[in-house]
Amino acid sequence: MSIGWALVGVLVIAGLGALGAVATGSRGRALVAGVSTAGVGVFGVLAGVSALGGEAFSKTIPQLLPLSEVTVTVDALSGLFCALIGGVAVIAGLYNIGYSDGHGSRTGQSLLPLFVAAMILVPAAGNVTTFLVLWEVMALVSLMLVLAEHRLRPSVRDAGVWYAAMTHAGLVAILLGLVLFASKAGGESFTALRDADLSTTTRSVIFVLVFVGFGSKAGMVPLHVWLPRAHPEAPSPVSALMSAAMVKLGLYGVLRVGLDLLGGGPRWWWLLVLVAGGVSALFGVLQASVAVDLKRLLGYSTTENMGLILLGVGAGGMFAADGNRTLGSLLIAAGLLHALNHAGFKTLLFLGAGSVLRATGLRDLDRLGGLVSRMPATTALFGVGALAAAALPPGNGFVSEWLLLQGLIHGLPGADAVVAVAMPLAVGVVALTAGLGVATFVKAFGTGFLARPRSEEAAGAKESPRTMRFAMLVAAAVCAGLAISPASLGPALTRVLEALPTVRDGSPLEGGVTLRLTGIAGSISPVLILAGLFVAGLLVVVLVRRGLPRRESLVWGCGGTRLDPRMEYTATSFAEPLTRVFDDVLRPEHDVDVTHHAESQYLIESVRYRQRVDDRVEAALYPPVLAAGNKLGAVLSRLQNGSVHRYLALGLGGLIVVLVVVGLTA
Amino acid sequence: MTQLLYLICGGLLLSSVMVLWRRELSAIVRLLVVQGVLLGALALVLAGRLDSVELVVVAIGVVALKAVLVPRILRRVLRDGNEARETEPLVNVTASIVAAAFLILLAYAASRPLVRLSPSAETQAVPVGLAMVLLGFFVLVTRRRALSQIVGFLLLDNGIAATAFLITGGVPGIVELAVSLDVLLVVLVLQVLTARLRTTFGGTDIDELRELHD
Amino acid sequence: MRQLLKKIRSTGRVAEPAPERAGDGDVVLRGSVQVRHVDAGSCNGCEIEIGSAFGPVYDGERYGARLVASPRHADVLLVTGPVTRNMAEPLRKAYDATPAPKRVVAVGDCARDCGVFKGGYGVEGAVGDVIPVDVVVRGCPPEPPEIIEALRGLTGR
Amino acid sequence: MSTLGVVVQVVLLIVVAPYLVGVMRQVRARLEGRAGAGAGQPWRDLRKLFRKEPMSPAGSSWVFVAAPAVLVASTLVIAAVSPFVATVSPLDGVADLFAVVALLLLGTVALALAGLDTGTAFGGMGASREMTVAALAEPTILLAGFALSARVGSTNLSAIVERGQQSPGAVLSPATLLAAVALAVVVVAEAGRLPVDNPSTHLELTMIHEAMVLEYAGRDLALVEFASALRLTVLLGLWANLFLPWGVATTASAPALLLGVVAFVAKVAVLGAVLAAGEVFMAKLRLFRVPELLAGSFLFGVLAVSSSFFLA
Repeated sequence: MSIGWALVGVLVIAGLGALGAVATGSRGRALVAGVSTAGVGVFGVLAGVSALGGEAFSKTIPQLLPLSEVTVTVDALSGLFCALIGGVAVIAGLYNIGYSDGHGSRTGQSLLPLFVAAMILVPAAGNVTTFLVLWEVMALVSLMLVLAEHRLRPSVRDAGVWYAAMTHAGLVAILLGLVLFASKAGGESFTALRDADLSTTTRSVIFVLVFVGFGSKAGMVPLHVWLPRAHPEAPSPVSALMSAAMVKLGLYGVLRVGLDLLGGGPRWWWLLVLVAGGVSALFGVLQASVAVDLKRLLGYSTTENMGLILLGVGAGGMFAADGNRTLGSLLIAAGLLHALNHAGFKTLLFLGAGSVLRATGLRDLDRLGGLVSRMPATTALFGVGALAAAALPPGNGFVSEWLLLQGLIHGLPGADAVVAVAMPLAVGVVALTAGLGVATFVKAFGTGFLARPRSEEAAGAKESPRTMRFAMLVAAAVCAGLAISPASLGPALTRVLEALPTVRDGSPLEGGVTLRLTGIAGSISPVLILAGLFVAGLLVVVLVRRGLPRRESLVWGCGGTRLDPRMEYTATSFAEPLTRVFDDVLRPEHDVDVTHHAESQYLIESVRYRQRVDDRVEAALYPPVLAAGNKLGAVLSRLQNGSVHRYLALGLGGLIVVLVVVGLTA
Repeated sequence: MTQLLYLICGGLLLSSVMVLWRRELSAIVRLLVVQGVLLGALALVLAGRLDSVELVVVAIGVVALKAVLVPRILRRVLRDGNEARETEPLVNVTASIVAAAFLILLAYAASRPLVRLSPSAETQAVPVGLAMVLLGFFVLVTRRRALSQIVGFLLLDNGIAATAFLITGGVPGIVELAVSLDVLLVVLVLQVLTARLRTTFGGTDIDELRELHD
Repeated sequence: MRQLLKKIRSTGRVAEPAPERAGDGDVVLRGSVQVRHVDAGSCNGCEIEIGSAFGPVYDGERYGARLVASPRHADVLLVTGPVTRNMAEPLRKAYDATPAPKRVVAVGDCARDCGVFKGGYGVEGAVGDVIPVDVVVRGCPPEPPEIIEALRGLTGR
Repeated sequence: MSTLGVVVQVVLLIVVAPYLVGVMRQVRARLEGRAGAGAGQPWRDLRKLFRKEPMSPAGSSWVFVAAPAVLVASTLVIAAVSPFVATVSPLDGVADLFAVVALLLLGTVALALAGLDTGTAFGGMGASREMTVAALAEPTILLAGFALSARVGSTNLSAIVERGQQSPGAVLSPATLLAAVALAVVVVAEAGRLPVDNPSTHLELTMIHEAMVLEYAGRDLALVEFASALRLTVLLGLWANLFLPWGVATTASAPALLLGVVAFVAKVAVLGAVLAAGEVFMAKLRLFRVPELLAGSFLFGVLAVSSSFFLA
């Protein structure tokens, strides 16, 4: 099918699905919304796959928007992101059928297909106006989806305000950057931007503005504050869509504008990206490793993974700027592969967290546990996702982190001092991130699903309906496919890199069973690792099967009374050593309340211990900004006194100023 | 000979980092002794390489001052005071060591132009001296006890001396330089003695000196 | 460090030569016995002897016996003292927590028949009244060689 | 023939691993003035444990049952692919330094999950501590690997070992020496030896590795103990061959393999004895000083990388 028809399919099904969801009653609504979302996703995947297969598409529809035309251009880079978003949407749509069954709100359900359609179309945009309009549509629809459950929990509103503010601040930065770009280039189509001849200063200003904007969408520190709030509060299919798909559009923007439209640029741009990525990765994983809210943990893990991706892209851009295309293309390919892998496992994990939330009403790891016997399928599938997210073999996250490390390590020979300082630190950051990531997901899986339940809600959990399990199974299968055969993505990644003129350099990786890098020595075989583990495991099981049968016995409690579930290690206690090690960075707040007996102050009635780990970046940076905003608001509010004449006068004044400026500059 | 030079420089760097890792002030003083001896050995090796008798004299002076005299004074201060450990540095030890890694990288990167200017065995080792200076500063900034402050100064001074040895080699001015720096040092040691007066504050936590401001 | 080295050199080997072993041992565990010690209400006399049985002089470890931290890891429960009311249930639990094949060694006269505590109001009974006992070591307290002899009977070394 | 090399290597490691633990205990016993149980004692322990009944605590799941098998399997894969006896292996694509590190971590994770799955406070405590140490050791391993591979241009273990054999002088370069120190600290931490963890402690509150396995019994425990012996052997063997690459067979001929076997056994035995003797002089570090030790090794890793660049 051609890309054009697939995109039409996206729009048509999204429209029909939205109307259908509005029209149906609460019983069938989730089904309609879910199926149409999945349908939109299927068409997105189709469009993306044909673009990755080498097909190109470009179409201009004049006068669809006021003062501008709509241009749709799909190349391999767009195709990758269309396919990624489409894939996530198929799974999230299927999941939604069971998840929102009977209680999905009309707005929330009808907007779901529209959200997906907007996301799929953003990378297909071919000029500035189209891009910005679609970007804004996506932002608004996602905002409404975040707010879908605001009647149930007041915290949703807070998250919504943060998300709205941050996403629009980001939009302003992108808007400024792209409008400046278009005005200097003398045309707003991407082709015109690509051919524009701009001064380095202008280009740098554009890049920094755009990077800030896209960075906030990608959840980059310090613009990440919306992410750990909005992702937990949104309904789980929406969380999955936002965390696995939407944040990737920030990456798309950086690649499209930085490497394609601006055509590379000086080295410090990419050093900036690298540093921002490294800081985000470390900060994200540190917060995730001490988080006790399962969905918040996953949100911070998104910041971490986007950080790793940006670190790869930054290092790749840096090498490309130095003229080392082999490493440049390898590192950017590593970033893209990690983006795909992250989309796979993060979808799975958010859906798993959604199933837990639906079954128990809990996101608090400290109160979960024991789900392995109550929700065996969900537990196993979440385990697959956690393995991938921890970047351990045979999960899919391992391969892309391996690629990233290979790229970083091979940068040293022939490097100058900047690279020689940056690369070891980058390797250290990636390694610490990987190590803490493992601890994070051992905590999430071990305290959330294993052992005995720590609360009545967890004890009463029931396995999720079949459609939800099926959707998660699909996600797990995608992860497994990516894990086993990353080399098969080689041709597609090569085509994507061809869309980026400054890093274009043949195919970065090849091979079948063994993944080999081109240009530098390095090979790995995920299949052989998996097979080796399987054979060795089988050998062990067969060899030791003889002997006495297994016996179940009470947990050894040193002979004392039966161990209470309250004596189990919780997520907080699991993370305690890490909290202590990194207390200079995390600054946890401890609260110990000791209640004494009324009769004697020497006898203690109860001890209460609370620990809170707040986001320190947020606490340090945002209150001053908010305070300044409040002050400004207070000043501006003096302008409004309700008098119509005052408003008219302001309007007149504004008009005069604009005219004067136009008159002076023309 | 070159290997020996590198070995000594490695030892200097290692002992500087160990100052960050150890908490017992007596162990830190012992490390300073080691450093003094290594610095003397450095001067001696350079004397051998450059056939300079003056450097031999300097070496003897350095060992006498840095490995014998100053540590003795420090030990006396330690014995009279009641603080045997650097209990709570402003930056914890783990972070200090990671910061040290960064500072050393910085020293290497920053002194690259210098190394490229005249790539000899001595200049190759200059980053070590610079790193010691940075680490000394770091100790000054992050440690609370008055004695740790002196240790920081000494580290700084050792770093300057090492750099001077490595860069200027056999220039006679080195003697002057070394002496002048050590005069500074003696002044600082006297400051330690006055620090005992500050026991009126109940300790030598120099953050307490802020109170004098009011 | 130098001091310690000097001491190691001057001390040399303090373990006494292994005495001849009398009779054949239990063949189930063959050469390796992990021991979990349970104090079921002892006066701590036996504990001191057990401690020195695994000290350098008698060195119980050379016969393949080793003290472990959990009954799950153990083959042998080394029980001392008359079983008090409070310790009867924990002792049963410890026995249950030990994987089969397992052996119980009752160490000391109290463990055998409650000794001087017989009839005490807090005493539940001898070890044999609570869990099945395989080997009894007599004495109040038994000397380390006797304890080791019992363990050697189990390790067969 | 190269397949024979792999088989020889795996069988050798399986046989040698418990003996290595035995030798280390024996060295320690002698230094403490005891007679010791003999180097074969760990094998006797294992033989007995394999015949005992396995037990599952109530409320635990398949994770608890599967973890020992995963632990052993992941270590066996490392034993098969890394260049211990010979650098020629049909599994060349897996013999990557990062893959080996990740497989080690996989085993650690399996055991940590099992520790959490028991639902006891000690199991959780051990898991939490083990993961903290593993997470903090990770940067050092990768940086030291970076320093080693920078010289060779590849992270393939066989390539690093072969390069080491070709240019013996490079083994004494500052980068390699610093990397050796950094990795030695990490090997001690990962193998759970003093001063990071005390393998023979009976006091639960000081345990790291032992606390996770307190609930295992019978053949499960046998697998766990065997795996920890195998991991120790693998770690010491890797360290030995990365920094002292002599004797490793580069062809799959029988004499070369024989020499490789002898060299490997000798190297590992000596390293084990040195480690055990060193432990006599050491006390366990407080848990919260372990990060300082690991930060120190991280520093060495950074220095190794920068000296491989700046002093090149």
